[in-house]
Amino acid sequence: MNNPAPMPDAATPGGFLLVLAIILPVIGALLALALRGPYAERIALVVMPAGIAVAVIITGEVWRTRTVLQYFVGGWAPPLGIAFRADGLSVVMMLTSALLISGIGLFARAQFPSFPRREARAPLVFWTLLLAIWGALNAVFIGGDLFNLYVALELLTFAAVPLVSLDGRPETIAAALRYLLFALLGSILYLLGAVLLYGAYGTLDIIMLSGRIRAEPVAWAAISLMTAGLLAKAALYPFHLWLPPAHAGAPAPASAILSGLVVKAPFFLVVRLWFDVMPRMPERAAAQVLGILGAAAIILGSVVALRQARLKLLIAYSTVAQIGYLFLIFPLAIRPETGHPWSTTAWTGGMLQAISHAFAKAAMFMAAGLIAEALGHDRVVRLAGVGRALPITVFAFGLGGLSLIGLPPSGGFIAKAMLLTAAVSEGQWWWAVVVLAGGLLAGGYVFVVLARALADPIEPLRLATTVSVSRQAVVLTVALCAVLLGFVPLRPWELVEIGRPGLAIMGLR
Amino acid sequence: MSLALDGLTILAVGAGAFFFLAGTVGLLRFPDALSRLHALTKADNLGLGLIVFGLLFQMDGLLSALKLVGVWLLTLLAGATVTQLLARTARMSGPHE
Amino acid sequence: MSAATLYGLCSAALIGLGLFGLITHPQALRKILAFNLIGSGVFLLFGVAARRGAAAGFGGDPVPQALVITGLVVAFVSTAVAVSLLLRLFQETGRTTLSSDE
Amino acid sequence: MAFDILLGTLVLGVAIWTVAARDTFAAVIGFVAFGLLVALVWVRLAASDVALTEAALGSGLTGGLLLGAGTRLARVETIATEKPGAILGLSAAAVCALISTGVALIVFLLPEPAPTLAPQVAANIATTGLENPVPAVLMAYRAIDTLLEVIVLLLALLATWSLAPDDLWGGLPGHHDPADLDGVLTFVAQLLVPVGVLVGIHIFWIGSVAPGGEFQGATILAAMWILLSMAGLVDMPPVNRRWLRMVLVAGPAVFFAIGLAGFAIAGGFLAYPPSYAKQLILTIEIPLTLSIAATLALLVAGPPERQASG
Repeated sequence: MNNPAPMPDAATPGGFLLVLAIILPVIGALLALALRGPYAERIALVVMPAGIAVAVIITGEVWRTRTVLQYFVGGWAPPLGIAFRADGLSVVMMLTSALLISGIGLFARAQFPSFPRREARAPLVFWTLLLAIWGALNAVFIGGDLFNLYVALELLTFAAVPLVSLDGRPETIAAALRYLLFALLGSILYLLGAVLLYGAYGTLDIIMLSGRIRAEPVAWAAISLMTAGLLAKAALYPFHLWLPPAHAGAPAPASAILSGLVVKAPFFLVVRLWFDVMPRMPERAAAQVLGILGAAAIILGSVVALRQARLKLLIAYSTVAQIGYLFLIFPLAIRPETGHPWSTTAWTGGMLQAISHAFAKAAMFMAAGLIAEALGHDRVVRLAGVGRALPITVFAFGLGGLSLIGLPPSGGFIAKAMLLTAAVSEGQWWWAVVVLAGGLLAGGYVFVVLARALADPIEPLRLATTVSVSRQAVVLTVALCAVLLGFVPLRPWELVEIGRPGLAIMGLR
Repeated sequence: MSLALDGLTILAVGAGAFFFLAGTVGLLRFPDALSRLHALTKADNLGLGLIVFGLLFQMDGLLSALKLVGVWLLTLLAGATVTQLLARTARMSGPHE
Repeated sequence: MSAATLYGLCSAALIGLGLFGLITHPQALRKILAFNLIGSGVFLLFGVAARRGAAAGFGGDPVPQALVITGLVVAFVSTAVAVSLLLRLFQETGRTTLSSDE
Repeated sequence: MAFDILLGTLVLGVAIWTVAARDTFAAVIGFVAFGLLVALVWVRLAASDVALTEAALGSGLTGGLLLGAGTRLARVETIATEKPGAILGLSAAAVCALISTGVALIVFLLPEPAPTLAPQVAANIATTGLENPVPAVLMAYRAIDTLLEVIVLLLALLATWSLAPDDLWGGLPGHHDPADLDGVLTFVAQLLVPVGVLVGIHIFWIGSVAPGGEFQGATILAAMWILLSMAGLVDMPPVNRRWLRMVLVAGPAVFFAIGLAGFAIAGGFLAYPPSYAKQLILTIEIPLTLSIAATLALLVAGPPERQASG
């Protein structure tokens, strides 16, 4: 087990698809900016099916060949050039992004309509940035070069920040500025780590680094700085303060993207760093630290969510908590080859948590957006009667809630069950306690909302506007995706292990 | 020959540096904005001119020498403009300093 | 000690200094300035890595030098967006800090 | 070496001033001086390309931007001096000192001889047709970085524009004072801009053989545009003009087009056939320089603040 992942040393057939995955949305964004006016939305609607097709084909290719898909941009092999690589993890995230962005796009059509002759600010910005975020996410998921990943992260930042202040209220501008400052600090710390690695090992390519890196101070410093920077971007406790105002202040479709997908990108890179850049280095103690921060996020985020008066803030704090679960995979899945047989279970559980939370949270934010539109406010105490007025929406919200709590049938249930299994069988029972407590608290805040929504109103509910059934149907479909993930078999999932044979070999199977 | 040129360079650059020093002291010691600007620009324009003049003897071609003179002229222009703008602002905001 | 190492120490100090400013200054504009100091420190480290890697007739390794140019552009862009947000916030509310939370 | 010690001390001193100054405006001025000194450091580190970028962009354009913001905020900023608590200050100082010390130690621990890609750059530079290695990295080996970075620029511009109120969308950025034809600023703009444009084009053009390139040239061009607009000689265009959007996306569009053509003519995305790589790179760089210059200038100008007349 010297080589963590057998890597093709040349571009693989089909590697060009990886280029398409990035440039298709980016070219779409450019066109939207250039053609002006009503074209932005139409371009997005064309890119969506194409982008899904590319993601599906890449997934099929990776699944069929059971290897990592690789491409050298411009034909220049690392360390001089830049490689794109798609492993099992990448394709799962790409597929999730493609489906979710398309769903959110369909939902947003009513909110950001284009006008035939005139260019309006919010629609142009929203549709352009939706496409840009998609390109940036794909660049993060398949980037093989630490500096190229830095550029991808910045692309993501500048596509995400304007969405927060899209409706221009002063408090959202403050939230956007705070988000930007955190994100910039995160990027610069990440870059600092990257330059230390280059200075010590002479390459920024992830696979080459994994072969050269040794357990020595420079590597430790670099990885710690990069991890800290990424945690600031992922809003892991104690760097979570920027997230709730930003995610709650954005328009609902934007919140759905930010909470569902954008915060997963830095998490994804932490996984890359810890499992791919330094596959043999991580110490149990360091992984425990990440786990502890995750546990703190779960408990604190959930408790604060329980006390929120506004629905969107409640959902945003719940994101803080749900991000915490993702970081439990570090203590549970690190260093599979040193006697960690259950690591593959934790690994699959963590990845399932990432994608099922993406769908569930996006559905809940969109549902909250519809409720706020219909009622003209999103005060939790005044939700009574909305269950009768918008049954589909409230049902979708509840389905999303199942996943957050971890009740069957939902992707969240499978994810949390696997994390529990891994924790108990590893003898690290304390994580199991946290997972269970987090589930109970999530049950609390979801129940508070549902109980209010399903209660009979004291006076007849008057809706500010009517909400079309088709938008509600989109929300329900997204929520059903989270539920459907609950029907994947409760065992390690081969797809997310492609490119990472250590897991499969050393795991239970 | 080259020794004489080097000597000229040292002399001119040294004199230029002295003017810079004098200008900086003026900037720090003079009481109000206008006289500070006065000290600074007079000294710096002359100082930079002397330094450029001194360095001209070290250039190996006409083009490089011209570039050096170009730098001097542009700095003069920029300095004069900025000083003018600063002085105008200082006068408008009154002698509160 | 070589010049490169000297400037490496300088970068280290700049990073700490900028970080300090970023954390402690309540005014957003001062935070933006401090962020630029951190950026300069990090970029100088690239320069140090480049200078140490001087070879093949180049005065420095061109790869990190090129990365710095990209980085400088990104840093400028970040500053520009942050400043626009700040000015807009100021226009709307008269606030120039982020410290007093809503 | 003595000079390096002096320069390093000066850089640190100005940086401390920038952080410690009570007055925000003074801090901004300190930062501009800091940028110029850092440009000198880049020369000492044998990175003239970076020195040019730092002087033009890192100090010049960033400084201008911050000075503008400082002026607008100046009145309030000096009043708003809520001091951070002593505990926060001390613990922040401790953490920052720790990080500085750590990075400083790492600098000493870096391996000797240092790893470098310089020989690989040199071995492959012939196939790019360029002589200056830095643009070879930016436009050939790591062209995708540059391409994505230009997209970052455009997104940032869109981010800035997105802050406009809805009814001002399609309006003009920033303030505009009509030109005072006898004013000194008008005079200097008329005199300097032709020279500056020439210098900008020169810096861009020699990039392939000597220090310079599209980013440095574009920054100078952008500065000239800003100068003209400050002098009131030209106004910024309304943000929804078709020609403006075309200028903005022309650079990345050509970049993408030639990159995609690489699939057909050189066997891959952003690959150039060695026999005419230089021509292709130049074809990308010319519109790219214009797009970058326009984006930078508009970023400084800020979001639309005035209704377009007529």
